[in-house]
Amino acid sequence: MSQLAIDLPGLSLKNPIMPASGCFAFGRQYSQFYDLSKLGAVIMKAATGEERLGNPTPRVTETASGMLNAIGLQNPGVEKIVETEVPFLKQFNIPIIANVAGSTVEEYEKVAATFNKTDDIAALELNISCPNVKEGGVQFGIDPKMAAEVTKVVKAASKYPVYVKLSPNVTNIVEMAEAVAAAGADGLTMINTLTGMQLNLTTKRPVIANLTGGLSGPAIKPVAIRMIYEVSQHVSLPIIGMGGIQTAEDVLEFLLAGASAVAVGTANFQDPYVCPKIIYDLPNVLEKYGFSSVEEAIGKGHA
Amino acid sequence: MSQLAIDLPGLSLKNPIMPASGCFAFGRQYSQFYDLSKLGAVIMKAATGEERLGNPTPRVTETASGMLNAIGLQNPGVEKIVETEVPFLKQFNIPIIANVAGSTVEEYEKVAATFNKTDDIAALELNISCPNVKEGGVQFGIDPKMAAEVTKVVKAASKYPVYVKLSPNVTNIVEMAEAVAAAGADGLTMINTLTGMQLNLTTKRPVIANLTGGLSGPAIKPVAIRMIYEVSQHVSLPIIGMGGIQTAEDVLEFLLAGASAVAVGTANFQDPYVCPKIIYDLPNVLEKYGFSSVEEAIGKGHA
Amino acid sequence: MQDDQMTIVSNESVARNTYEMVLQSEHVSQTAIPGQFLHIAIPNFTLRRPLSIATINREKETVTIVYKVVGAGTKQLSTFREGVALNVMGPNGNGFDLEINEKTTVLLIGGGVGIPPLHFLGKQLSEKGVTVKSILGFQSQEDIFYENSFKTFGKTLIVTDDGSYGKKGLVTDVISEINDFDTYYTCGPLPMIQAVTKQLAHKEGYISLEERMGCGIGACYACVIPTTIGVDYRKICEDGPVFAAQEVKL
Amino acid sequence: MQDDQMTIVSNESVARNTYEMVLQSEHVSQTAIPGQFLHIAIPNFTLRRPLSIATINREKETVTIVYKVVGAGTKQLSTFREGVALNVMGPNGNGFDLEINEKTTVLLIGGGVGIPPLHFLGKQLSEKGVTVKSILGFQSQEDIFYENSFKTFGKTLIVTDDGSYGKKGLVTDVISEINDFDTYYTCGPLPMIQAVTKQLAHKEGYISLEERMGCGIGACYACVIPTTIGVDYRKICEDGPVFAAQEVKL
Ligand SMILES: Cc1cc2nc3c(=O)[nH]c(=O)nc-3n(C[C@H](O)[C@H](O)[C@H](O)COP(=O)(O)OP(=O)(O)OC[C@H]3O[C@@H](n4cnc5c(N)ncnc54)[C@H](O)[C@@H]3O)c2cc1C
Ligand SMILES: Cc1cc2nc3c(=O)[nH]c(=O)nc-3n(C[C@H](O)[C@H](O)[C@H](O)COP(=O)(O)OP(=O)(O)OC[C@H]3O[C@@H](n4cnc5c(N)ncnc54)[C@H](O)[C@@H]3O)c2cc1C
Ligand SMILES: Cc1cc2nc3c(=O)[nH]c(=O)nc-3n(C[C@H](O)[C@H](O)[C@H](O)COP(=O)(O)O)c2cc1C
Ligand SMILES: Cc1cc2nc3c(=O)[nH]c(=O)nc-3n(C[C@H](O)[C@H](O)[C@H](O)COP(=O)(O)O)c2cc1C
Ligand code: FES
Ligand code: FES
Repeated sequence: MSQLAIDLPGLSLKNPIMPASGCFAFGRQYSQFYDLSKLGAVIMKAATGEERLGNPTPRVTETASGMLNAIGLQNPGVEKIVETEVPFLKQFNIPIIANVAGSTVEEYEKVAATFNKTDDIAALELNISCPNVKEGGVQFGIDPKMAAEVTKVVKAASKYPVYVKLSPNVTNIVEMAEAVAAAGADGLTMINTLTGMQLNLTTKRPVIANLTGGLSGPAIKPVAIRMIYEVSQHVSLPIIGMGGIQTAEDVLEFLLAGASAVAVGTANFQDPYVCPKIIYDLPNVLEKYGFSSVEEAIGKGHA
Repeated sequence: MSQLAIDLPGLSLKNPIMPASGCFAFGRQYSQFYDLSKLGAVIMKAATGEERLGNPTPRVTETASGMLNAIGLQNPGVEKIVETEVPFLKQFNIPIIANVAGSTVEEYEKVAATFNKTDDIAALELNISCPNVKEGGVQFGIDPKMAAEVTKVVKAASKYPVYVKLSPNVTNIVEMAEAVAAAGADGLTMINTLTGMQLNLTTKRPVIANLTGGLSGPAIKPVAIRMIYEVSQHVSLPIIGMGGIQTAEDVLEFLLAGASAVAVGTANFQDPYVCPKIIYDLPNVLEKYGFSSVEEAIGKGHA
Repeated sequence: MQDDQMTIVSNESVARNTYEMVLQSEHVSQTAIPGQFLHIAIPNFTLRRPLSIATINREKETVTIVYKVVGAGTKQLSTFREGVALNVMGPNGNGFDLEINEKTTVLLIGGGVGIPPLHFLGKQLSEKGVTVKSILGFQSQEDIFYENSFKTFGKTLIVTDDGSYGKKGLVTDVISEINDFDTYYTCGPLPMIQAVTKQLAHKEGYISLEERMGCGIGACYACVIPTTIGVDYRKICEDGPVFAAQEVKL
Repeated sequence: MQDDQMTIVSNESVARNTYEMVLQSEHVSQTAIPGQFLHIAIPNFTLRRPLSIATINREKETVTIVYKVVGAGTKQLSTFREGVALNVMGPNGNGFDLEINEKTTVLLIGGGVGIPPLHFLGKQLSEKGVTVKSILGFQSQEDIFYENSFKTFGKTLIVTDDGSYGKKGLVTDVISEINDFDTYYTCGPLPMIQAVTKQLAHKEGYISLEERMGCGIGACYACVIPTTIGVDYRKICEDGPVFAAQEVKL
């Protein structure tokens, strides 16, 4: 196996770098900047049962070394994604991961089942952790029983491996991971955003129309590293890590913590070329710190 | 009442600015830089039943717009604090808040009772949220029943008003606040640090000897604002807010979110004069945004 | 659209808290159309800042922006001197439709730092031979920039909030003084755009909008605005920032 | 100890990845003693960087530091040019005890960027008439700095890890070449200090230590080290960074 390649359930990755869900839409915009076939994989924007128009604006704001967002799962609906977005991404010949969202167990099930219609995706990312929608969504991400329930249903409905995306807004992340592992998850992705708020001193109201938003970017990296480190000590599922990654050094930190691959979100907004740059730099960084492959570095930060 | 003054249980503050526990020791060092009588109040470093030597080093590291610390409650013990530190701070004629820590309910009780020996402090800050000690400490901060229990015991043992310091590492901060409110807390202080980790790529081990540390600084401000906003909507206790405050504008954001006063931690390390600077700037900032007093701004950010 | 290092040629104050920055860019200077914007990365800030193109110089291969210092990012931007290289994406967005008959008369209505994209538009249209008239609104005399440049395009009325220069009042107060125009283009604070589009509801018009942005290229859904017809939306960064006056819900 | 804006007088490379920075400071230049350090705030970094004082100039009212680029903070520091003002706290820490009889012979043993505080010490002791001998260890020839300066204090041996200059080996390999000294002072990487204090356990010696710091003034308990006797500790920033060789557990 090559230095950067890594095999995970359903995902044969030529490198461990993929854009994070919601930060890359369905790839069209970034394909103006570089050939997406360079990526290890791509995670699509969340899909719901029907089209959603999301939250009112403002939906984003800047914070110290981070940002808040409350997009509210805006997307054209799963049918349209299967019809028009998956075929577009297919041309790049990289594994496509579909991010599955919903307000009810039934909606999650429907979305997962609809993705069975295409053979062109590689896995599902079960988004039980979106903090920015009023009904459902976040509940599934903070209650281990509900998380297990929705995982079970989606596993049963889907022909694809299921990676469950964990919310960091919980007291006990290991308990959440164990619950979805027991319910049949094939892997984990973590972390989603931390719930935060910013107030506008002039208007005296929250900047984000939804009031709260999800905090992402380098500010949350220490929380992501801690949670991945803890979870990987208790659960044997592979982890796709994310939260503040900007450089190949950051990627190595996630690998050492226990991730097997990583996703890059907010950093795409700062530098549209960030993913190919990281892929380019990673071999040197691995070598510099004495690793001959990605595989070799996974979990090596455990004391 | 003057523009900056604010009255809270046990605390008659001439301004709402105080150094946060653990970032100011017992004031001696910062008294080399300015006259501590300028401060609204001072919160002392955590006190435990006996002297503690804390965790091995390294105990701190830098993160994006923040830092991690795992001091481990090093302190000379409550007796010595009452004998030598309280008398030193007394000369500045500002309310002294004692931060009370422990591993068991009995230890918390003992520390609280020992502070009854002096008449020179103004309130207790019950630290149920220190993430950096192995036994106890953090458990009290994440379980509402245990939090209520220790609050009740400390309230019964102490002649002083008790402010309970909440941990942000919980799924439901409102539930925690409600539990300690029901148990008799006189106020809340929030937030303590978010648990995080950083790995050293060269040593391939966590940088912090304790493995995890508490994340503080501007990185966590959006989480602090969100939690204070949420808690102040459900609990009527006064809140002393903290988490990433660096400027008078930040202070106003905390007031709008629902805090009645604030504590400044990490920013002291960047600028030893930060507290007097904020106190100096605050009147102009209040005026700029249309407030005639601190009191008037409290909770005004609620939509 | 590309993302490049662009070197600052100059960065100077042109009005109160308002700066004009000239950047070296072959790509933008050759391809940009009026209404498009640059998406500028400022070191140590998470998000890029969207700033409209105020003019381009094809020969010198430069692009000019005019920005007001309103927060930490624009403040930082104002400190950079000649020779500093910034990471800049552009040209972003759709821009104004320039397929205009040269016999047309257009009215540009700009407020404050909504004026830069109209400056670029006015320049290109007047070069094409289109008759350009302008109404520019500022808070006060000290805030005025590009007055002379607009005057070279054609008749230009200035209004100020405090009456320190030109007429005292809002841009909408003087639209009636310019009765013969076919199409209008407006950019500025949202309340101004709302008032203008309401007052000129019977006219063909185009508006350029602002919204807080993440990616600036259509990938994050941060900057959407609902359409007036149907349950649909537009992304300001990708489908806009220019829209037909009645296309989106203001 | 004060916290002030200090203007950079110069900031130049003196060895591989190693810079000497001279700062204007009346206060530090008049009050600092060898072994003390500056605590330097670097814009956009949370924590200050502790850097030892390498020398002072009372007449010119300057203070000099020598630092190696090892991470993002020191890298940023190396980019600042003459005229830039930094926020600097100092002088911090206790410093070396200078109450030394001038008939004494002292041995300075420094490794890499542990050498700057010994340079300041050697200068003051030699000016006092104390006999100063030095052993300086570097990785390689390219890393050497201040050799000539140390030679003006007295006999100076250089060792390099790779033998590219002076003897090949560690500082401890050549201590035996200097047998007549009363007291030693050492600063450098922890393994070096451990080896030196072990080898010279019978001698009076002083060590200068490093640890990750928060406040740099004794308020946060980040930088403690246990004492050898009793269950006690010292703060490196406030009680140190200089300790008697057997005072703390290395
Ligand atoms: C398409 C477009 C074109 C623009 N053209 C110009 C121009 O030519 N000249 C000019 O002076 N300004 C222009 N603006 C507004 C400009 O982007 C903001 O003034 C600037 O981003 C403020 O940054 P700051 O850090 O100084 O303010 P802060 O308030 O500190 O910024 C905080 C965050 O809010 C965002 N933000 C704040 N105000 C606005 C706003 N009005 N629109 C969008 N995002 C905002 C910032 O980008 C940043 O992410 C334009 C905006 C858009 C969307
Ligand atoms: C009392 C004292 C005196 C010092 N004197 C000198 C000197 O004269 N010349 C010199 O080159 N270096 C000296 N150092 C070491 C210097 O402080 C570090 O090399 C520097 O802080 C690294 O910063 P960075 O951002 O480049 O590295 P990074 O590794 O990116 O720094 C990350 C964090 O770790 C801290 N850190 C990293 N290495 C050290 C270290 N060795 N000691 C303490 N903190 C560290 C940084 O301060 C920062 O908070 C001294 C350290 C101390 C404690
Ligand atoms: C604008 C934006 C939109 C996002 N949308 C989604 C989404 O639709 N589904 C999802 O699972 N995560 C979403 N996320 C979370 C990211 O996928 C990622 O988990 C998080 O941002 C942390 O990574 P980062 O710090 O690299 O951005 C979104 C994040 C951002 C910033
Ligand atoms: C070095 C350090 C030590 C701390 N020690 C304590 C402590 O002893 N007791 C406590 O309740 N909080 C302690 N804290 C938490 C702070 O009081 C504060 O809640 C937190 O740092 C958030 O505020 P900030 O972002 O302004 O630092 C400590 C924080 C730091 C950085
Ligand atoms: S800013 Fe991302 S879609 Fe417009
Ligand atoms: S760095 Fe804070 S006590 Fe030494």
